[in-house]
Amino acid sequence: MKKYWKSIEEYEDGVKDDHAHLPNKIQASEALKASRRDFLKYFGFSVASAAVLASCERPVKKAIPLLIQPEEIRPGIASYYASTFYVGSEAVPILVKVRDGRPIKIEGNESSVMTRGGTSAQVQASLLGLYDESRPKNPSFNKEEITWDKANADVKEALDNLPADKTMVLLTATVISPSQKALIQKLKTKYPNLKQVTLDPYSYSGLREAYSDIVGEAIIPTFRFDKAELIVSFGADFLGTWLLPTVFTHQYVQNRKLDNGQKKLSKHIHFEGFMSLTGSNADERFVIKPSEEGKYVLSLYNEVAKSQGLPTLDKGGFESAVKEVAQQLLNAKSASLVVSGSNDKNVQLLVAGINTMLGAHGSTIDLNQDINLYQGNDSALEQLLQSCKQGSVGALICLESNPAYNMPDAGSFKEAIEKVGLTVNITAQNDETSSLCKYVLPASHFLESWGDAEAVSGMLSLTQPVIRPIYNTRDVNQILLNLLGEDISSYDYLHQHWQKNIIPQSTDSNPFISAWKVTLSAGLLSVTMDKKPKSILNTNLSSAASKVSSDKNTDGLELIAYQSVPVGDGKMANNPWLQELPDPVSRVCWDNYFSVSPTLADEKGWKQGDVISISNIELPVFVQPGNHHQVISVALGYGRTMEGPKPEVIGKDVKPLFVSKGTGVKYHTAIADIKNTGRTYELATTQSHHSMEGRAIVRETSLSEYLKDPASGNEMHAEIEKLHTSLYDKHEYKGHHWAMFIDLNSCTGCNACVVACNVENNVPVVGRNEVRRSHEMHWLRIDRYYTQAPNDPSSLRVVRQPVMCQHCDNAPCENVCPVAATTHSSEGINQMAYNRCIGTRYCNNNCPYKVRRFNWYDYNGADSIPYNRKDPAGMSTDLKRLVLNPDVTVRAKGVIEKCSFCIQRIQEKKLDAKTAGEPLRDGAIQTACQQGCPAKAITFGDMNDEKSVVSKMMKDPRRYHLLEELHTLPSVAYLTKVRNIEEKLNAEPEHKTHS
Amino acid sequence: MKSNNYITGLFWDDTELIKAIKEIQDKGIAIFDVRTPFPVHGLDDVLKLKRSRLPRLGFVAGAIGGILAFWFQSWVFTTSWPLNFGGKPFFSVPSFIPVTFEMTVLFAAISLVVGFLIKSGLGPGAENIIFDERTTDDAFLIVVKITDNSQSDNIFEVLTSVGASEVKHVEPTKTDTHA
Amino acid sequence: MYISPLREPLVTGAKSYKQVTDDILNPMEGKPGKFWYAGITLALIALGLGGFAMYITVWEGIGSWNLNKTVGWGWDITNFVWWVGIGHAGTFISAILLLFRQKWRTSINRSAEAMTIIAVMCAGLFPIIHMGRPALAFFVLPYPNTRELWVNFNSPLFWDVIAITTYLTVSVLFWYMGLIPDIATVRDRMKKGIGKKIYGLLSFGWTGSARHWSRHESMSLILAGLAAPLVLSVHTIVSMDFATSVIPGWHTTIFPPYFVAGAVFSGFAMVLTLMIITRKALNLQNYITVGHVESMNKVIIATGSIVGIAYITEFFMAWYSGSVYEQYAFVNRAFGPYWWAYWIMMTCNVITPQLFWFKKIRRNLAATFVISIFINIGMWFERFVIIVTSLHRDFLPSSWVMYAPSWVEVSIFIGTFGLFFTLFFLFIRFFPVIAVAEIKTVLKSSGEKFIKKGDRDEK
Amino acid sequence: MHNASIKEFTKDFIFPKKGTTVFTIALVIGFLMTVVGYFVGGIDGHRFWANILLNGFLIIGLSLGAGFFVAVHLIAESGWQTSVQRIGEAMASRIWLGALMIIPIILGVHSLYHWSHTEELDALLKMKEPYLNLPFFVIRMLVYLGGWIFLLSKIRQVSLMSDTNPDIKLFYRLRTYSAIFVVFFAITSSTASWDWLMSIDAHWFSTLYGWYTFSGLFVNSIAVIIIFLVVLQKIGYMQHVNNEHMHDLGKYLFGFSIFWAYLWISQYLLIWYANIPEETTYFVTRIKGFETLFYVNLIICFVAPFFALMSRGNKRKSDWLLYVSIVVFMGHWIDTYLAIMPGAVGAEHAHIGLFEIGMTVMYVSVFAWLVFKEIAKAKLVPENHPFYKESFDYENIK
Repeated sequence: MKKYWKSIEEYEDGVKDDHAHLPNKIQASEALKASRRDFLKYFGFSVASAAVLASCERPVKKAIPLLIQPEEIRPGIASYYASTFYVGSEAVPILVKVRDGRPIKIEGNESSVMTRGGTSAQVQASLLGLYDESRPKNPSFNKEEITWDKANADVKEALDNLPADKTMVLLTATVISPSQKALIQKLKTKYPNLKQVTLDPYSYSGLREAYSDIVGEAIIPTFRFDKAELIVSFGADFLGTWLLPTVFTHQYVQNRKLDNGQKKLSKHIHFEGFMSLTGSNADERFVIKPSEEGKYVLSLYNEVAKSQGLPTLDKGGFESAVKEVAQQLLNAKSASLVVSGSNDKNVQLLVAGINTMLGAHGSTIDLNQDINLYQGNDSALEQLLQSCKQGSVGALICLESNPAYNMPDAGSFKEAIEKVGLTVNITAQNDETSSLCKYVLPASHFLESWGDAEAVSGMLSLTQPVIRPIYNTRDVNQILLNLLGEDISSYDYLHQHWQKNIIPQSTDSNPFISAWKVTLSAGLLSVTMDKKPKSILNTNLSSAASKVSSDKNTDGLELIAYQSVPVGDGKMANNPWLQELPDPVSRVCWDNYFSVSPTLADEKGWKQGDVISISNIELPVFVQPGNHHQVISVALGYGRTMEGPKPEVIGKDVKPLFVSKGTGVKYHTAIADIKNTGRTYELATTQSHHSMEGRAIVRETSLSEYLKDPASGNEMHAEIEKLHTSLYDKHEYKGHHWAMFIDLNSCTGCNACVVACNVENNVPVVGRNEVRRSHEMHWLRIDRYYTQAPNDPSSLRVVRQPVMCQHCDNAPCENVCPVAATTHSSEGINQMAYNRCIGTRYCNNNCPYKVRRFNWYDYNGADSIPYNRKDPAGMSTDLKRLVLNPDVTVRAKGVIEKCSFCIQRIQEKKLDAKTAGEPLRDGAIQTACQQGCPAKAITFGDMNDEKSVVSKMMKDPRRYHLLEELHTLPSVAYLTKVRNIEEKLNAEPEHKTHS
Repeated sequence: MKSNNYITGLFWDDTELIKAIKEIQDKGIAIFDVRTPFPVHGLDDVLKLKRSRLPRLGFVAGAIGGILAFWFQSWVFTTSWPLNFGGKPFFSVPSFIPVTFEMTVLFAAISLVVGFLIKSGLGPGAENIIFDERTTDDAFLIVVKITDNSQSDNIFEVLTSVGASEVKHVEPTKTDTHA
Repeated sequence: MYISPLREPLVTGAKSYKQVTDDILNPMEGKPGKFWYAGITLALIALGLGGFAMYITVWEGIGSWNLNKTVGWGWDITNFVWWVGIGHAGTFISAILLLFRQKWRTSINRSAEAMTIIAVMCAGLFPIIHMGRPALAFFVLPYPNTRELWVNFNSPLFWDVIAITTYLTVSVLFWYMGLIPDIATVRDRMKKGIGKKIYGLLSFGWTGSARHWSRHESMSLILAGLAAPLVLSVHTIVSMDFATSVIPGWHTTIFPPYFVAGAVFSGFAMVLTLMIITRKALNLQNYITVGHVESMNKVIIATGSIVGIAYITEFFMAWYSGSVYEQYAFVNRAFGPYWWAYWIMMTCNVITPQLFWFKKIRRNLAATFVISIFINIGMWFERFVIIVTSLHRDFLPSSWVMYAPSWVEVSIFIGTFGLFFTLFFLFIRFFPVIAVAEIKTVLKSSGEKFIKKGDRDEK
Repeated sequence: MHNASIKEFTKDFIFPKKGTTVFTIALVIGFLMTVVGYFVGGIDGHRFWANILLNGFLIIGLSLGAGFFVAVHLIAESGWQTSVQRIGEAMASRIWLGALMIIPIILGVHSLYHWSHTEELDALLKMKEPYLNLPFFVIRMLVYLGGWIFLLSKIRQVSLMSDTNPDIKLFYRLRTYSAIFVVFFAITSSTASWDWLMSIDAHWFSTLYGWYTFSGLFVNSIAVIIIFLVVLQKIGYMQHVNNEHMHDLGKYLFGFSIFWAYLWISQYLLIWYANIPEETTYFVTRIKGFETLFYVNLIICFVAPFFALMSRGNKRKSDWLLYVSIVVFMGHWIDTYLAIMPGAVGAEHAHIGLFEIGMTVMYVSVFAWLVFKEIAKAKLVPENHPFYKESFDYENIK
C-alpha cells in the first residue's frame, strides 16, 4: 500500500509511524504491521465515540471527564451485559450490547441451556422500547406530573386509609420474578385485604386448569420437543407464539437437522384451522375447523386407547381421519408428544390423557419442571370485574398488566374501573389503562431495571440495567419497595434476596468467589428444587369427553383469533421494527386482516383488500392458502390506542369478538354477522407472488428419498457444477473466503434473523405506505412459497428461504456499477461503498436475487436537503437514533444498500484475533442473523479454512446455491429441505439438463 | 511589395463558371480563388486543388485517442488500482472496447473539425474578405489577384470575355490571409 | 452526372438557386406567426411542468417515482432509450445516407440532425435525473483524485456516458459544420445590424471559397465515415445496458443490431412526424416532396421488418433455449399483466409499418403521419416492455411486483417534450431548416427544372 | 462515355479453353488431396461430414450472399451496382449447386447433430424436439432450398430477358422478385443457420447467431464477387468497371468486414460479460484447442481488411482488392470451420489437413468453373437496365 505524506513535516521526516497515538493495546508489535487503513479506523472509532459521548442525551451534571477510566469502559468497544427479556409473554435470557453507554443490540445468552443463544423477533426488537419517547416520563396524578416522593406518599396514604370492607387488588401480569413475588407477598402481609389477580394478554387458563385436575396443581409442565420423535399439535403454534416459542424452536430443530451424520428426523403432524407458522412447518397438516378440534382430540384419544386395549370415551366422530396418526403415535410411544393450543380445559384434559396413555408424561413432558409463564386464570378475572362493578374494590393497582387492553372483556373493564376509588397504574408504557387511572407510576424499561426471572422452575436469570433510566422512572421492584415504605434500593434488595434465598439453592455456586458477581455476570443460575415430584392423579376423562363430544358442530363460518409472530400479544405494538416485520405466513405487515382461504374468497367474491365487517369490526380480507374453507382467522394484538409520537392506531382490536361469559376465553367463535362494506384497503405486503413457478429455488426432498440418496432433490447441483464453464479464470482468494450456509431444514421462518439484521445494520423502517409501494428496506427477507398439486388444496405445502445478498464471486451487480461503488473484496465479500454510490440502481436491476435496497427517500435524516425526511414510523428522532449501531454507516437518500455479511463484525473479530496474536477461530465471527437465529439454521465461516464448519458443509450433498445455473458463484449456500414423509417430492422439477 | 488588389468576375451558373475558369486558365491567368454558394462538382479538378490531408490527420488523431483510451483503461485496472468487479479479470479487454472505440471517434472528429477550421482560417469571429455577398446565395465569383497592376486591364477583359456578368476591381481593407 | 430518368425529382417547382435560398430562408427572415408563438408557449409550459417534477425528484428523492425494490428502472430509462433512439435518425441520414450516396437526404438532413441533437439532449437528462444522488453525477467521470479511485470501465453505464457525450459532440460538430455555409448565406442576406453581427460570428467567417468547399466536403465525408459506426455504437451500447445483464428478456445477443435498427426506425418515424408538419407550416413542399417521404417510408419498412424479425427471433430463442426463466419472461410479456404493452408494441412496430408495402400508403402524407405516430408510440412501448416487463418478474417469484408511473415520472416525460419542442421551435426560427447549399448541389441533377419528371410507373 | 466505347468495354465473355484445363487440373488436385487426405488422415465420420457441411455451406453461402447483394441493390434502386450485377447474378443462379452440396448432410445428420440421436436425448433436447427432429429438419431444408432456387433463378431469368426486351416492366418485375427474395432470405438466413450450424451445439443458443452468420456469408460473397471481377478484368473483360466501381466494392468489403466484426464482438462481449455457462460453453469449446485459429479468424476477417482498405487509394486498386478479397475469403472459411468443427468433430480430432484443403479446392473449383460458365452465357452488363447509364457516370467524394 502506498504511503501518503500528510504534512511537510512528515514529508521531511519520512512517513511517520501512523500508530503513535493509539492505545497501548494496539501498539503491540502485531499492530505495527497494521495498515494505514486500520489507523484510520481506530482514529475514526475514537472520534466517533467522542462525538457520541459528547452528544449523549443525559443532562450533564458533572462535566468532569473521567480521570481514571473505569476498566471495563473503552470508547468504541462494546460491552455485553447479561440480562433477561420478559415483557409478559415468553422469557429469554439475553446479552445486551452496550456501546459507549448506549444499549444497541440484544443477543441471546448462549449459556442458557434453554435457548443456547437463540432469540425471537420480539426479543431483538424489544430494545427499541427503551428509546420510546411515548413512555411515561414522570409519575402523575390525574395526568398532572408529580414527584416520586409525592406519588409514593399519596398512594401509600390512600392504601393505608382504605376502608377495611374494601378489597385492594393488585392486577399484575404474570410475575415470574422471585424477588418481585416476595415483595408482593410482603405487600399482602402489609395489606391483608390485598388480592393479587394475574392478567395475561393471552390466556392459557385451560391448560393450567386441566393439569390442576390431573396433578392437583395448576401447572404448565415443560414440553421437551427435543425428545419427541413424533409431535402432534392441535393448533399449538409452538414455533411462533405458544408458551416458549424460542425455547421450543431450539428444541424442535434438534431433531430436524441432518448434519453430523444424523439420519433421523422427528415427525410433526399438525391440526389447525388456519395457516400458522408452526403448521406451515409441519410434515403433515390437517385442516380442521376450530370447533371440531376437541372432537379430533377425542377421536385420537379413542383410537389410541382402542389400540392399547384401554377403555374408549364418547365418540369424537373423526376416528377414521386420525387412525393413521394414532398408529404413528403408538409406534413412537413415549417418544411422542401431543400438544394443543386450546384454552378449553376439557380438550387439554384429553390431550393430557393421550400423553398419559403414550407414556409421554415423564418422557417428553416433564411434570416436575413448571413453566411459570401465563399464570392467569380466566374466572378470577371475571370475578374481579364483578367485584369492581359491585363496588367492593377500593383500590386497583395495575402492575404492567394493562387491563384496558388485555382484559378479555376490555369494554366491561372500562365501566368497572370507574367504580374503583383508588386506581394506580404501574407501567413502562403509556398504555390504555393509564388514561383510566388516577395515579400513573412510570416503571423503567426492562433494560433499565434490576430484576430476576424464573420462567421455568429452577432456571433463574437476572435482569440488570444497562443504562441509567432515560426518564424519571423506577424499576418495578423499586416502586413496590416504595409502596412498602422500605428505604432500600432495588439493587440492594435484589442482591439481598438472591444472597439469602436463591444462591444457597444453587447447584453450581462456588463458595470461594462472590457467587453473586458470578451470577450477575453470567446472568443465569440453576437451582435445585425441593418440591415433591408430581404425578398423574386423576385419569377420569369421561366428563371432559362428554363435554367435548356434546359441543355443537357449527355449519357456518368460524373466526379464529391468533397471535401473529411479529406483534404477538400487542405489548410492543408501537415498535416499528415489529410492525414492519412481515408476517412469516402472509408476509403482510403494518395491519391485521381477516385471512380467508381461496375457496372461501371465491365463494364470497372477495378479493384481497376488500374490507368486510364481522360484528362491526371492519378489516380487509387477505386470501390465505391453507386456511380451512370455513375459517376466517385474524390476529390479536392490534388496534392498540396507546399514545405515542405516532398516535395512529394500527389494525383493529378483535378481542371484543371473542368475549364469552363463564367458560373462559375461547379464541375461536362462530361468525354470526358478516357484511361486505364495498370498500377496499390496500394491505402492505412484501411478497405478492407465492408460487415458485416450477423453478428449483427451494429444493426439497423426503426423508425416505434422502436416506436413499443424500443428494436427492438436489441432483441439479451436480449437473450444473459439472457444466460450469467460464470465459475467464476465477479470482484467487488467498486469505479468508467467507461463506454462509443456510439449512432450510432448520429454518422455521420465525423472522428473528430479520429483526436482528435490521437492528445490527441500522436498516431504516419505512412505514406502511412505503411497504405498499415495495420500498421496504430489509436486507434479509424470508421468502415463502406454496406448493400444491393442481386442484388439491390438501396437498398444500409451505417452503421458506431466507434470502440476503448472496455475495456472488461472479456478481452481476458489481460489473455494472459505473462508479465502482460496489466491488468484491479480497475475502469474497460483495461490498458497497455508500459514499461512492450515485444511485443508478443498475446493480439492483442486475441482481438476480433482488436483494439490493435503494434509499428512495431520506428515511433517516442522513440527507443534506432540509425538510425532506420521510420517516413515518418516527425512527429518526433524536432519542431513537441512539439505537443506531455506530459501526454501520447510516445511508443517505439515493444510495443502494444491502447485506454486508456484517462486515463490521468480521473486521472486529479479525482485529481481536490480530491483537491477541492468534489465528481467527472458526465460529468466532457470527453475523447478526446467525446469532439471533433460535434454530441455528445459519452458519458462517471461512471456506478457505479446511477445518471450518462451512468447509465441511461445502461437501454436504444437500448443498446448493440459489440460481446456481447462472454461474454467479454465490458465497451463500443452502441445504435442501428434507421432509419426514414417504412420498417422492421431486416429480422431476421443471429444469433442464445438459448432456 | 505585393499589392492586395483583386479583380472579380461574377457568374450566375456553375457550368458557365467551370467553362470560364478553363478559358481563363488557358490564357495563363492564375485564379486566386473561386467563391461559390455550394460545392460545385468538378471545381477542384479544374482548379487542381490538392487532396486535403485531413483524412490523415483524422487517422492519426483517432489512433492516438484509441491507444490512449485503451492504455488508460488497462493502466487503471491493472496497475493503478486493480479492483475485482464481479470476478472479471483485471485486464478485461472486451470491456475496454466500447470506450476505446468512442475515444477513437471523438479524437478523430474533433481533430478533423479543428484541423479544418485552422487550415481554412475559419472560426468564431474570423473575418475573411467577402468579395460579393451574393456568392453565398446564387452567384459564382472568380477572383484574380493582381500581382502586377499592369495586368489588371487584361484580366478585366478576359473576365468579361469569358462571360462574367459583372467584373469588379476590389481593394479589401484587411489583409486576406486565408482566402 | 447522368441521372436515370426513372428517378423522381428531389426539388419540384422549377426552382433556381435564388429561389431555393429565398424559399428556405423565408420562414426565418419574416416575423414569427401565431402558430410559432402558440407552439413555443405550449412547449414552455410543458417544460415548466417537467422542471417542477424534476425539482420534486431531486428534493424528495426517487421515491417520488413509483419504482420499487424489483423494478429499478421504469419510465426514466424507457424515455432515455426512446429519446436516444429518436436521436439516431439525424446522423443516420446525414452520415450513412451520405456514404450510400442517397441524394434525397439533402432535404431532411439539417432538421433531422437538429432533431437528433435535441433528442439526445432530452435523453441525456434521464441518466442524470434518475440517479439517487444527481449532484454526484460527476463521479462517473474518471477524473484524477487523491484516492486514485477511477471508475468501472466494465460498466455499460460508463460506456453510455462516453458514447452519448461522444455522439452528442460529433453530432453537434457535424451539424454545425454543415450549417456554417448556410449561416453565411443568412449573414450575407441581412442588412447591417445586430443580427448580421451574430450570424457573422456564427458563420465562422465562411466565404464560399473553392478551397474551403473542397476541404469541407472531404471533412464531411470522413466525419460521415466516423459518424456511421458511431451511430451504430451508441445504440449498441445503450442495448448493452440491458444485454450485458443476466436478466431474462435483457440478456440476449441480438440486442445490439436490433436496438440500432429500432433506433433508426423510431428516429425516422419522428422525423416524418415533424417533417410532415414542418413542410406544411413553413411552406417547403417543393423541397420535402412526397418522394422524400416515400424514401423514408422505405427505410421504415426495412428497419421495422428487422425489428419484427428480432422480436420473433427472441421469442423463438426463448423457447429454444430451454431456460425456464427465458421462457417465462417472454410468455409473461405477451400474456402477463403487461400484455397490453406488448401488443401495442407488436401492433405499432410490426404490423403498421407493413402497410408501407403499398405504394399508395407509402406516398400518402396523412397515412404516413398517422403511422409515424403509431411507430413513435410503439417504440416507446418496446422499451417499456423490455425494461419493465423483464424486471417486474425475473428470477425469484418472491420479488415479483407491478409498476405504474407516478405523476412525477409522467411530468418529467412531458417536460422533455417541452424541452424538445422549445428547442425545435427556436431552431426553425433561427436556422435554415433545410441545408440550402446542399440542395443547390443536387438541384441540377435532381431539380424538376433541370430534369424531366420521372417516367416511372405511378401505379 | 460514348456508347461505342462502352460496347468495347463490355464485350461478352467467352469462356476460354484454358479455363477448362485450369479447372480440370484444380479439380483433380483437389480430388486427389481429398482422397489422400481421407486415407492418410484417418478421417472419421464426424470429420468427413463436418467437411461436407463446411464446404456445402460455404458454397451455398456464396450464391445466397451474391443473390442478396443483387436483390438489395435492385430494390434500393442503386445505380453503380449495375456494372457488376451480372457476376452476382451468375453466382446466385448457381444456387442449385450449393443446394446439391448441402443436401448430403441429411445423410450425415447422426455424425453432425447430437439431437438426431433420438434415443439418447437429455431433458433439454427432449424439450427442443418439436423443432430439432429429422423430418422437420429435412422439410425446412427443402423449403429453404426450394424458395431460394426459385427466387434466385427467377431473378436471373428476368434479368436475362431484359437483354432482349427493353420493357421497363421487366425491371419492376425484377424488383418484385428481389423484394420477395430479400424478405424470404431475411427469415430463412437465420433459420437455416440455426438448423445447419447452431444446432451442432444443440444445447447452445444465441439470438444473434443468424445475423452473425448472414454477415459472414455476405461479406464473403462480396469478396468472391471482387475476385471474379478482377480475374475477368485480368483476362481482358469487364473493362467498363472503373476505379469508382472498385472503390465502391472496396467500401463494401471494408464496411461489411467491420459489420461482421461488430456482430462478432457483440455476440462475444455479451456472452463473455454475463458468463453464463449455458452460453459460454460455445466459446469455451471454440477457444480450447482452437486458440490460434480463434484469434487468426479475427485478424484476417477484421483486422486485415480494416487496415488494408482504410485508405481511399487502396480501395481503388484492383490488385490490392483481389489480395484482400482472397484473404477475406480464407478468413470466412476459417470462421465457418470454427462454427462447425469444435462442435461436430471436437478439438481432439479437428485439424486442417489435406482432406480439408483438398475438399475445399475441389468444391471451389466446381463452383468457379460453373460460375464462369454462367457468366459466359449472357452479356456482361444488363444493357437495358434503367440505371445502366447512370452506373458509369458518378464519382465518389474525395
